[in-house]
Amino acid sequence: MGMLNLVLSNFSRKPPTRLYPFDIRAPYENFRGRIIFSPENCIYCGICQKKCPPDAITVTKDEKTWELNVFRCIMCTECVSSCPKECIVISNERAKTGPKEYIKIVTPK
Amino acid sequence: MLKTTIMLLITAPILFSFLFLALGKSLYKFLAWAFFIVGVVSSIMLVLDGTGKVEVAGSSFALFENIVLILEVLVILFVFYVSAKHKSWPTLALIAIQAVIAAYSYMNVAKVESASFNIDQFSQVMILIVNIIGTAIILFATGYMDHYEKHRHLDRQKTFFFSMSFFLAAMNGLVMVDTLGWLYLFWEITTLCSFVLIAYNQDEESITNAFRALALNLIGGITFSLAIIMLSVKFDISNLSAIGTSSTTAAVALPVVLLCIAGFAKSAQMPFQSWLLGAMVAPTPVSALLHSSTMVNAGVFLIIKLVPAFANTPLGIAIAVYGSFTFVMCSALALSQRNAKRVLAYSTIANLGLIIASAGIGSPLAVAAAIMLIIFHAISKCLLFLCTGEIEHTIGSRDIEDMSGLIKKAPLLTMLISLGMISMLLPPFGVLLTKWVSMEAASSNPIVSIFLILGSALTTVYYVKWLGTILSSSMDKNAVHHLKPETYFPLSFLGLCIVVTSILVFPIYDYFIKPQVTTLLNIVNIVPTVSGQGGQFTSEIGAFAYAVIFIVFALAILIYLATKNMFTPRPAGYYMCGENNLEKDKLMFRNGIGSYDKSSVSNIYLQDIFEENKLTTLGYVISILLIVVALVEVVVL
Amino acid sequence: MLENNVEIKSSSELLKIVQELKNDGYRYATMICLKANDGHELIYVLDKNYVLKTLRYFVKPSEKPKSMSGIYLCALLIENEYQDLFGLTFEGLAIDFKGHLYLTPNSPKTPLA
Amino acid sequence: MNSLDIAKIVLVLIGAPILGCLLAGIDRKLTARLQGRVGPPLLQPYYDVMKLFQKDNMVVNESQNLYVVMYVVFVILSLLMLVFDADILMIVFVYTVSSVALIVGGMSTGSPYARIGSSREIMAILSYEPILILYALAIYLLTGTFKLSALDNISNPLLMYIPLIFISMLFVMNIKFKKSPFDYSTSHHAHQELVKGMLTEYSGPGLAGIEIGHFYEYVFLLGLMFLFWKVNIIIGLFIALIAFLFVIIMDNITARVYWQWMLKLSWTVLLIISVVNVLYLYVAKIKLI
Amino acid sequence: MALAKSPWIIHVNCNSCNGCDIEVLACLTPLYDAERFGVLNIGTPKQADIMVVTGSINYKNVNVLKNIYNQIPDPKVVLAVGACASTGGIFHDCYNVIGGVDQVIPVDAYVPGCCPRPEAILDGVVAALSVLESKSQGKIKGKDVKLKGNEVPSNA
Amino acid sequence: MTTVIPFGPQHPVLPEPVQLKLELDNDVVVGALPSLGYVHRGLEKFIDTKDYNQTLYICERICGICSAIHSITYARGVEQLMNVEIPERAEYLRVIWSELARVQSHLLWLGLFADGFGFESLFMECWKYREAVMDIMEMTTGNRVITSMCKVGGTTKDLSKEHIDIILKAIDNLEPQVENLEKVFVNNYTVKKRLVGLGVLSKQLAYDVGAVGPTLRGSGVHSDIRESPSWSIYKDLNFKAVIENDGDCYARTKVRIYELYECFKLIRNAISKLPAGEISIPVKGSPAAGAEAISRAEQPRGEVVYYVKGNGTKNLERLKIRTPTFANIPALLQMLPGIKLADVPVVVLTVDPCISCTER
Ligand code: SF4
Ligand code: SF4
Ligand code: SF4
Ligand code: SF4
Ligand code: SF4
Ligand code: SF4
Ligand code: SF4
Ligand code: SF4
Repeated sequence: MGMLNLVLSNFSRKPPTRLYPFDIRAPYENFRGRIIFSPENCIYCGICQKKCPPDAITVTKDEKTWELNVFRCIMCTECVSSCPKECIVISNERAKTGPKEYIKIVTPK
Repeated sequence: MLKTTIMLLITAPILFSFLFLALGKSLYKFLAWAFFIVGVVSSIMLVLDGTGKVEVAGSSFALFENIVLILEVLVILFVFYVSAKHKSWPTLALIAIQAVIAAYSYMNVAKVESASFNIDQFSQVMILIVNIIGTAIILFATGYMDHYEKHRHLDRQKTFFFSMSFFLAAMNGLVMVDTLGWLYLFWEITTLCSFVLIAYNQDEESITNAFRALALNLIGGITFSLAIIMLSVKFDISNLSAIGTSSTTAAVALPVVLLCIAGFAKSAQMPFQSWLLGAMVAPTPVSALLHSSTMVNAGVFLIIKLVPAFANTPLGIAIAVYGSFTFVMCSALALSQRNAKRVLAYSTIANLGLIIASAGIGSPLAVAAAIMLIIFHAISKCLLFLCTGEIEHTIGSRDIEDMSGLIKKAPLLTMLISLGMISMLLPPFGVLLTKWVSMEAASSNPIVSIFLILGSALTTVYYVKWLGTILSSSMDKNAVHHLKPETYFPLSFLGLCIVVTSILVFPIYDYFIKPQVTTLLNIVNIVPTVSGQGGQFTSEIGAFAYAVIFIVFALAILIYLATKNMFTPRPAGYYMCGENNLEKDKLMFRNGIGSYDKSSVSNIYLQDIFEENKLTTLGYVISILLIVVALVEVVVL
Repeated sequence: MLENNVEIKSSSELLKIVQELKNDGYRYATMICLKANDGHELIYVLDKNYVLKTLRYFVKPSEKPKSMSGIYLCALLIENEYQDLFGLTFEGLAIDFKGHLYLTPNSPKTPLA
Repeated sequence: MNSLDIAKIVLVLIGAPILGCLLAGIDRKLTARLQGRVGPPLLQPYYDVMKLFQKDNMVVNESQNLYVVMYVVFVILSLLMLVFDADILMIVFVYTVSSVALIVGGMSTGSPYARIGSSREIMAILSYEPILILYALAIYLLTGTFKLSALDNISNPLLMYIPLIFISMLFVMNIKFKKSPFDYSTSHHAHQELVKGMLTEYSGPGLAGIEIGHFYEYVFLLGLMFLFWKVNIIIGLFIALIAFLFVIIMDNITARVYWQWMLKLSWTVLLIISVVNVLYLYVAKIKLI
Repeated sequence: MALAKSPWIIHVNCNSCNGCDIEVLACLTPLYDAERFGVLNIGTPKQADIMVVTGSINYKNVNVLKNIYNQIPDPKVVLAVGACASTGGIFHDCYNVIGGVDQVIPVDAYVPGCCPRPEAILDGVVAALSVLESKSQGKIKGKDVKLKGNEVPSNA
Repeated sequence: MTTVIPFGPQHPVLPEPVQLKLELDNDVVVGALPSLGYVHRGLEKFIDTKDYNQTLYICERICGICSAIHSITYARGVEQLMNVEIPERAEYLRVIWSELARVQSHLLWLGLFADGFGFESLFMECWKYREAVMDIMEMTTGNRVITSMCKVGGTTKDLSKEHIDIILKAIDNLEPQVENLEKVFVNNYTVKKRLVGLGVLSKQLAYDVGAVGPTLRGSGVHSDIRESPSWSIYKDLNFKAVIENDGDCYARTKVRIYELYECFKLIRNAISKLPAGEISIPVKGSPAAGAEAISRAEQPRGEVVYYVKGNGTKNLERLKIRTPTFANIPALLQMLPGIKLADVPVVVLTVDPCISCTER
């Protein structure tokens, strides 16, 4: 009656359930949550675009735009490690869930 | 008055049978309508005439006695002739024995001076069943047979309608006559008519089956005639009604058992069941006739009439066990069948077993249940058979699996057959009511109760399976639906009968059954303590609230109709795991090689557990054992 | 370079060798299809005790290679796959999906060819 | 029919689904706890039903909801008959109507999964109906009548005389609650080879009706268990509770088995022990009245 | 209100690599226990409210997706889980991939990530619930999606 | 009339879209035709546009469950092409992660399998334990399922001291829990009723139809790529393949359960022997034209075969992946006929079909 023991001990213990929206765990330090881009040093070289496996980044050198399709990014951090200017970092905060409009476009003039 | 009606009931069908012979096919429709009306009117007349005995004596008796003698000889000669012609040695041997017995009884048995007809409530009930349901079947047949013959390139409708009508005449005689000698004649005529009808197709299978039916019924005939000889030689009894009232109940036990065996054979009980299954080769109206109103009912009729001779004796218990055994065995056999007619056939045998079991129990409640079951079973089973026949003409198959989705193609027919099935297994309809009564009545006997309980669960299974299949909304076979008044009138009429008799169950009980049970069991004062107030059917040990259930049924339909439009139904396709084919067929799905397959589902038949041959053998062994036990019991005690 | 490489010239020889290897206790691991000189190169990979044996066979442009599914039933999936992806036609397939193992009529045709 | 009766009817009509809903909620909550989860709120079954009424009434077949109505109405009727101490044999038959309605309803949709589920449910009838009727027979043997009103006049609980039937009835509960190991025709969580089995094609209000029918059915089934100790209401309720817990715990400690296996179990073990129990009553001639 | 308290989901796996699937399933298991919100994985579209799609669509599963979408009774919402379902993800330019789910059916909420954590999926379900509620109030019906759509292969 | 039903692609018991057209006669399967392609994306064509580094991310996403081992096998193939020797520490790290992945994969499978025979609470139990491994994965690599911890030339992540302590502690916790599960899977009456003698695959048949992994080992064939000479490290770690002889679903279940203990042993041994040093070496240049390599590894579901061919550029000439499920499908088709409908999910799940890798 192995299973009987298991279910009864489950019943007697507090459930291990993480009460997510009410009780949010701190993310692990290493967790690859989302890409953060700081445009200051970016030279629009396009390396990140070239390296990005799912083609989530679009860089135009002439218009100086850098665009990330958050919903296509797979958090592989190839761009982070390849950027010569270290403009891209990965944060352990989760990317937001929601409507598709949530695509990040940064166009400094 | 009574006498005229009796004569009318016997002669009118004979007249019609000759009219069928004489007139052309085109007139059959009108003849059948006329016959139906005559049947209804004359049977109601009999009911209105009341009960009583009618003596036939003097010169008219002599005349009739001679006719009977001639007919008996003719019957024997006819059987000799056909057996010799088809080289059927078993029937030849049996008829030879029969002839010897007949000769013996002609020479040695004292002649009676008169004959009598005994019209009691039971006879009235039987007359109603035979003449209303029987003629309805003939009416249905006029719409059915043309199509049937066209498919098989036959042209034997004259024989067919002649035998069907003659059958009714013999059956009418059988249920009214009290003199055993005449009863025997009618008995043999029904055997003969059924033989002719089963052999209708004239192919090898139907002829073999017809001879099997003949042989098994001849065995019954032999035990019947032996019983007559014994009764008249030893006890000087020549009337059916005299057996029960005989002061020497225990002494007459042996002839009673012999008569019961004759009844078992006629009712196709367990060791004899194969003839009824074989009879399925005949056109459906024949099956309907044999199963509901005539042939098999003759057997149980005889046994119920004999109730006084074995009620509350060990023999009665033996008969009850035997009947309930047949009930459970044939219900189990029906489970593995997918041929609709075979399912119905097993169901008939099972229900007759239930009737016999109830008769065997012999308590007032049980006997009442037995008679009621004859009524309700006849109506429902007739409807089921006729509908099956009509379905066969609509979709070209009698396989239950092929009937899947019938509701889409033939809604009226499906509704009628569903009514028939529901009436066989669900409250508040008559059959279930009587099943309830017999279960409560049987509760004093553990073996019988357990058999009944198991059998009733099995019954539910095979009917629900079928019911679900026809009501499912996927059509697999092409259906050709043709609405003919002479087919649909009898069907609807029978459906109406089911509902009306079930609603009027208490008046029926009060008028026909209560007095009958009183006379049969000879208990003038202690009438069965069943009452029927407030829409309840109350016995001393339980209550069946049929009225409430009818109301709730109606309520359910009303609620459905009322709420139907509250939530607008939005039709959608089946869930096919996402691989629907929307263009062609809703049940199609795309398969691995890019084409489409049709999904289909067959029911569970448990062929491995309830294997027909295995169970049949088992049934043979046990049922023969039970009969032997009954015989030994009688001889020893 | 792959070890235990055997070049096969004719398809009948191929079947014979594969049958021999099967009798010898080799397991069918996989088959690789490459485009080569207008035709295709098939590399049969067989395994016994963790050691691979590879058979190379060149399929000429219009040739219909013989299916191995008669010898190794499991070859049928990979052969069907190459029917889909390279447009090859294998003769004698145990179950022939006719180019619809992965692809449907509206999807791209022979994408790897 | 006096005013008390009418009050009783109203109480049953309104009270039973509330009770059944709570039972269903407890079932879900308890199951979750046994699985080491927090589980839904207690009123989750109520939310589910309310939700279903707001959904579209998607049907594959115009008449499929007729069977739902039949099912619900006849479950209510059998519950009412139980409350009014009617004939137990009759109650079993009326209850059969409701089961048949659900089965035919499943088949009527024509979906292959529903039809297979219904076929399996028919086999379930074959396994539990004899036991229910034997239970009725045992009550008759003990009280001399099939009318449940007789149970008010007895002094000893039924359970003392028919313990074997009680055991069989526990398994019948398991079958009727459609819980593992007997959840092969349909179940609440559709993780099986038949999608949602019998109920695959039901949606929205139709499914809500079935859920409400289940609420009544829960009460009815536990009512049958209550009869085992009707002489003392507290113990009777306790017995019913035990049965309910038994079903839930069984659900969580067993894998689903085949219907063939269930048929074997019920026709060999359960039926035989019930028959033995009944035969014992015959032989010992125990009469409580 | 009742709608938001009893979201029954049907999980449709299109071209998923299983990463997202596992995480959707993980949401139902003890540590995340989506049933706390009344979520049931109901298995048949006929009884579902939320369609959770993982993976991108290809030429074979596109009709499956549409059929299932059409068989969910209104009100219904679609939740695209993972990069693949949202945009095609890393596979967006594979020859047999049409793209994200929104190429063929209307999507109401997206969950980014490859693969998203169970928490993110729970967020997605919550986001879907408010859409569900507003659809129910506004009696917004989903359109029946035609099976023959505009998904034509690139090199056909 | 037989029963014909579609089983899938969208079916609650199948985690992945695949269809079997089942033909049943009296509840017994008489024919099964698979329908594939619902997850076919066309990954092998991807190398035309992506370089060999990016291809690794695609290989990881062939399947989320043995993602780790896919990337390792791919990396080993490319390293072979380019004659790269990776640091020893990276070898050990790869073993630790791949065995952790195997633990979560087997627990996942045990749960899904339990669900397949209708044992919901057991499913919950397995997945509850699995979360411990998922947390380790997330903590050490930054993602729960698709870890991206491997690259051509070594690993991208390292294990710190604390990480190692946590892993050891988690394994010490997990071991008794797996023993609990073992008791249920091996002894529970109803579970045995469902599994013993079901879907028997004889030793010869299993070998002939090319089955791999637990399916093959459950039939008594001694075959586990971790024992092969190409994986010398496993020999150092004292690895032993788990074999069961009965060839039925019960045996395949036992293989997976006992492999869990083997994984724990391997992880402990690897951690104890973990050498210090670099975790990767930089890889320069491109694979030579015409260079070919076959790389194999034992995934939770069995042997995976990678074939890589270079063409002198950063892009590969040809990438061919024979995944374990692909090899197990013929075995599955052999097992289906003759079983009951209710057993179809059980038998299908015992080969643990990973359709997404089968079709790529
Ligand atoms: S690689 Fe860095 S610098 Fe270059 S475009 Fe990308 S972000 Fe800008
Ligand atoms: S950063 Fe690289 S790509 Fe951009 S301009 Fe400089 S050298 Fe060129
Ligand atoms: S980063 Fe390299 S590949 Fe990209 S544009 Fe600059 S030089 Fe070319
Ligand atoms: S993390 Fe990977 S996928 Fe995301 S943007 Fe950077 S390179 Fe592209
Ligand atoms: S750190 Fe990165 S983002 Fe910041 S300036 Fe340097 S390159 Fe740009
Ligand atoms: S988003 Fe990532 S994890 Fe999810 S299915 Fe796509 S590739 Fe797999
Ligand atoms: S074997 Fe299965 S789990 Fe592993 S990569 Fe392939 S598909 Fe994924
Ligand atoms: S079978 Fe394959 S795709 Fe499915 S869950 Fe298992 S590993 Fe993943």
